[in-house]
Amino acid sequence: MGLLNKLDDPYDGGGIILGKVEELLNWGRSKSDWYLHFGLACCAIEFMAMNASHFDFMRFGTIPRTSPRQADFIMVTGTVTFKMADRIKVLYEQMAEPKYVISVGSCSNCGGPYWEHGYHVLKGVDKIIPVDVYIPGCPPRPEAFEEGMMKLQEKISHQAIFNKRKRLGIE
Amino acid sequence: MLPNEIFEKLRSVYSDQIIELIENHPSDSFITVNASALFEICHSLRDEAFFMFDYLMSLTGMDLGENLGVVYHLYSMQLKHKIVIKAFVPKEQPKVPSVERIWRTADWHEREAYDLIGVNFEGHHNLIRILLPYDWEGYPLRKDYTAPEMYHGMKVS
Amino acid sequence: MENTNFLWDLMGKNIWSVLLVISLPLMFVLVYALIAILAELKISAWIQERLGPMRTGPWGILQPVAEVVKLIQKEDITPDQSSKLLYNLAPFIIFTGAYAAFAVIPFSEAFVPSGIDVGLFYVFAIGSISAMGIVMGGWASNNKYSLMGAMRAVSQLISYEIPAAFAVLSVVVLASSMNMQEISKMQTGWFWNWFIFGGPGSISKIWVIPFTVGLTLIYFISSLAETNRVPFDIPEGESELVAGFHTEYSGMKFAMFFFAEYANMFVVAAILTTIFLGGWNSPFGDFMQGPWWGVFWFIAKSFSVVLVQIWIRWTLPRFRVDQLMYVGWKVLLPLSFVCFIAISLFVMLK
Amino acid sequence: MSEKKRLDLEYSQLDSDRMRLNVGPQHPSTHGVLRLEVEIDGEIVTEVIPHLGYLHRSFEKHCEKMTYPQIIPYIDRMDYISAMNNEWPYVMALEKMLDIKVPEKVEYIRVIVAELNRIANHQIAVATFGLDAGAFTPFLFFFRDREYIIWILEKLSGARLLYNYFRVGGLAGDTYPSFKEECLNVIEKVRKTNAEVMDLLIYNRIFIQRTANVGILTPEVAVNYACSGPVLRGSGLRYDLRKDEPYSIYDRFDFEVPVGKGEVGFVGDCWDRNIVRMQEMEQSCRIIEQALAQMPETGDVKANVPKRIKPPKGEVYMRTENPKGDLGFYIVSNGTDKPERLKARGTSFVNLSVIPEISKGYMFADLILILGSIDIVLGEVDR
Repeated sequence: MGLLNKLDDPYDGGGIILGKVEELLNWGRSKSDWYLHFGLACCAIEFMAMNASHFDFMRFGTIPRTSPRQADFIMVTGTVTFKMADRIKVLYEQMAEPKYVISVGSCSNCGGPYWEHGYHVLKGVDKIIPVDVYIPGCPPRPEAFEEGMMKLQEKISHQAIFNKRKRLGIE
Repeated sequence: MLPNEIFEKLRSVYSDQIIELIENHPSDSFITVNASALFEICHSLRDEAFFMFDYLMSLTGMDLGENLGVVYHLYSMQLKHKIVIKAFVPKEQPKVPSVERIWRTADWHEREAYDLIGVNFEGHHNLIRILLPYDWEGYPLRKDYTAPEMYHGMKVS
Repeated sequence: MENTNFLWDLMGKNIWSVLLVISLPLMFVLVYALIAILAELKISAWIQERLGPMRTGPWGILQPVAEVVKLIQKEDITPDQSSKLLYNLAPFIIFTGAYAAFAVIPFSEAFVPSGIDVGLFYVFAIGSISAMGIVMGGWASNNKYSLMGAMRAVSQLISYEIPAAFAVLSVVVLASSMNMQEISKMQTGWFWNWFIFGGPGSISKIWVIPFTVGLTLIYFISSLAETNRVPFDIPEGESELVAGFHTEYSGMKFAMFFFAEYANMFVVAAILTTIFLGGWNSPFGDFMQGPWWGVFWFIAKSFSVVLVQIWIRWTLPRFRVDQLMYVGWKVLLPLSFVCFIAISLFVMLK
Repeated sequence: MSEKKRLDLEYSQLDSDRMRLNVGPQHPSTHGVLRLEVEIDGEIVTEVIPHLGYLHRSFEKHCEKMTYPQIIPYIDRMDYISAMNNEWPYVMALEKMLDIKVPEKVEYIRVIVAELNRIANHQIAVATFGLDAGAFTPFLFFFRDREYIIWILEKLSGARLLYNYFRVGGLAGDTYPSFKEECLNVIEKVRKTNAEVMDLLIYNRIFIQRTANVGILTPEVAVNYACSGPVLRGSGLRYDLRKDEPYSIYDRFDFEVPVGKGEVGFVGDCWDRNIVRMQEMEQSCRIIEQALAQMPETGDVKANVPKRIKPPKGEVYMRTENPKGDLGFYIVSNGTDKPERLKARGTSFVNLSVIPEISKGYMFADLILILGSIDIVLGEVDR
């Protein structure tokens, strides 16, 4: 009885077997994140420092990819201008699902110091693509990058793959 | 050479095209010239042996309300002296001769001044916007500029 | 042909044993590729005073597994403007080319999937298939970077095949056999019997040692070019051509390129091991010699060569395309030719 | 007859040899968001058209809306790799307008932090240049050492990258007790890594082959394009504002101005521009050592400055030697606390304009290296 109940349990990721499979798949996606570094401005330099020996971003299992097709998440580091906005959209659409977005720095979060008089600055990259994790700072410290990366991994590892409708309460 | 010497020398050649020399310490001294003769003046500033201004440090466009101004900061690599040249043109017809053929570096500077202020450089081989998108409207650094509401479906401000 | 495979003795020749023989190298390739990817990540980190992946399993050793799990889940994009058939076929062809070469590689004295007599010839023939796959993938992607990468890759593969072939040919002349198992068997004994040191024979072989050592280096350099590794990684040079011929590939198709690259690295290392470094033979005479130890020695030697390839990758800058051709045609080719003639003369006069 | 003629016409129109390649704005080696429209004939570059403005952040508009001290953070964000050096000409221009004499100690600290920042900038420049050539490891060596410099500047200013440390008439804060020892420590590390990189990268045969005789910039062209900094000095012209018009206290130090000598190729190639940067790091180390020795122990770090900075009506063009070249600020004051017009002469903006001139006829792979050797920062190009 107990086992059967568990297999049908809508709140346990669809039972033992599916739950474990889901866990494995999420584990794979969260631990192996290849990123497209969309370096735009100051934050990109800090991100380069983040990649270097002292902080070593690759500890999290990330590998830089230069082609959006092979990337799992896009790291928007810096000010997004109107001239650039269309390109970000295109690159985001070129990425293969499942894809995530990390918005780094005040500028790409909300326009940052350029929010008031920046006639050519897009006030937040979330106006054109959906953002998963925001990393605040101008520019963020490497520790903030680490925190943001861990937040993304956390988010991925709790994603629902099976029985999405049930878990979201849609019958 | 000091600014007043340069001014005198220029005056002796281009008598009525050189308008005035303004010296006001601690500000930089500058020479105002007629925009129509700018190309010739710049040419001799570069080529005459006592000027030798071979290095255009900066080219600035300015909005002065009624007029638009163009400011040239010149430096001589050999003689180690500098001078500031200014020219003013009315806002309705902002036509300034291009000095791109004299100093190649002026190419992008002039495109920038055209892009942000709207100075029309005559004789420039490719006077198009450089920083803003090609389909942008208006000249943002003019004092009376108001940013558009939307650009390509994105809210500007 | 006889006694090349312990599975024939064990199970007889039937469909199951054949399938088993085929699948053994496949399993090996998959496991090896995972280890090589991890080694690449860890060695690069070690050279650069970093840690490398640390959070996937203990010391990050499960990192390649996570990557495979992820790549399986990725969306498989076929660009709209691409030539669909060729685009989808290319990764399979490249992987097949890399994998088919394993058919003649002698892992041990008791196991070689197929001990055909023209083994070395077969390896070179089948290795050229990957060039076709690359140009298919690059052209069909309908991306300028891919196209440029493919063109560069193919010109590079063709150019460097020739010095490599001369190096191999010299060994064939010395050994008077093209069977890789035969060549391995010839080098039994102490390490001075290896072909890098002139092969088995009397003391007069001392004249040939400089040439065989040179050929080993020539073959190694050519093999770097054939596998598109630094300093010859111009087909996928990240700073110029975004990702070269596989710019448009995603998901599992990209993974196949990835696996094929590492499989190719192993194939060239295995050939180098077999023809120059004594194959599955122990370096110390009868010490640790035998069918099972053979597997160990073979993999250990090949993997060391792979490690050297990785080491070089993280140390050197990249060549330019014309310099690459210069090295191939004007340096390596004449040198290999000289070595080949010298060795042929030696064999004639012996 | 007519048939043949038509065919001829078609073949002549079928000029399919050349390909237009779009490098950027998102490309691994455009150092940001530069877009180059490249026409290539096989592998040979026949035309390069740079398209800028992908990071145009309306700097000059902001300057007109902000008060003078508020502008300093925006200036940091222009050339974000060498922020300390950026602030300097701006505060110097204002000091000249307001006729402020800065205390002795401030000058010394300014020199030290600017030179430290110069080292950090050149480290990034050489590192990314190596990255463009395909050598990844020197990149990390440099970044490892850059971190020590960053730590010193962070202890001084509180920020890792965009410092906002210079103020009109002084600095945001004094040094801390172990400042001297840490600086000397860093210099030692910088020298050690430089020696290592000289072996690993600069005198590597492959690297020399890639960079020698590539992207040759003659002095005449360089001056006509108003290039400056290592780009100009790489062409053999000894032009350094620290020597030519010694601002601040640079006349007190003994240092040399390295120029390209064409050691492995023609004067003014990529290798020369790069070696100038390597040698400048050493000179910066020397300046820091001298400045540390001469620096007064005690003293004010702020001159007497009015609370509200209102320069008199007038205008000033002030330039200093930025790591990338001479950076100039043209400030027009109308007597209020906001400038009437502030134009920044972006060093990278001017240096970049020479790209179409010097990259024609080289290979596509060379174009990437030429771009890397010019060392641009897009924040300064687009502003």
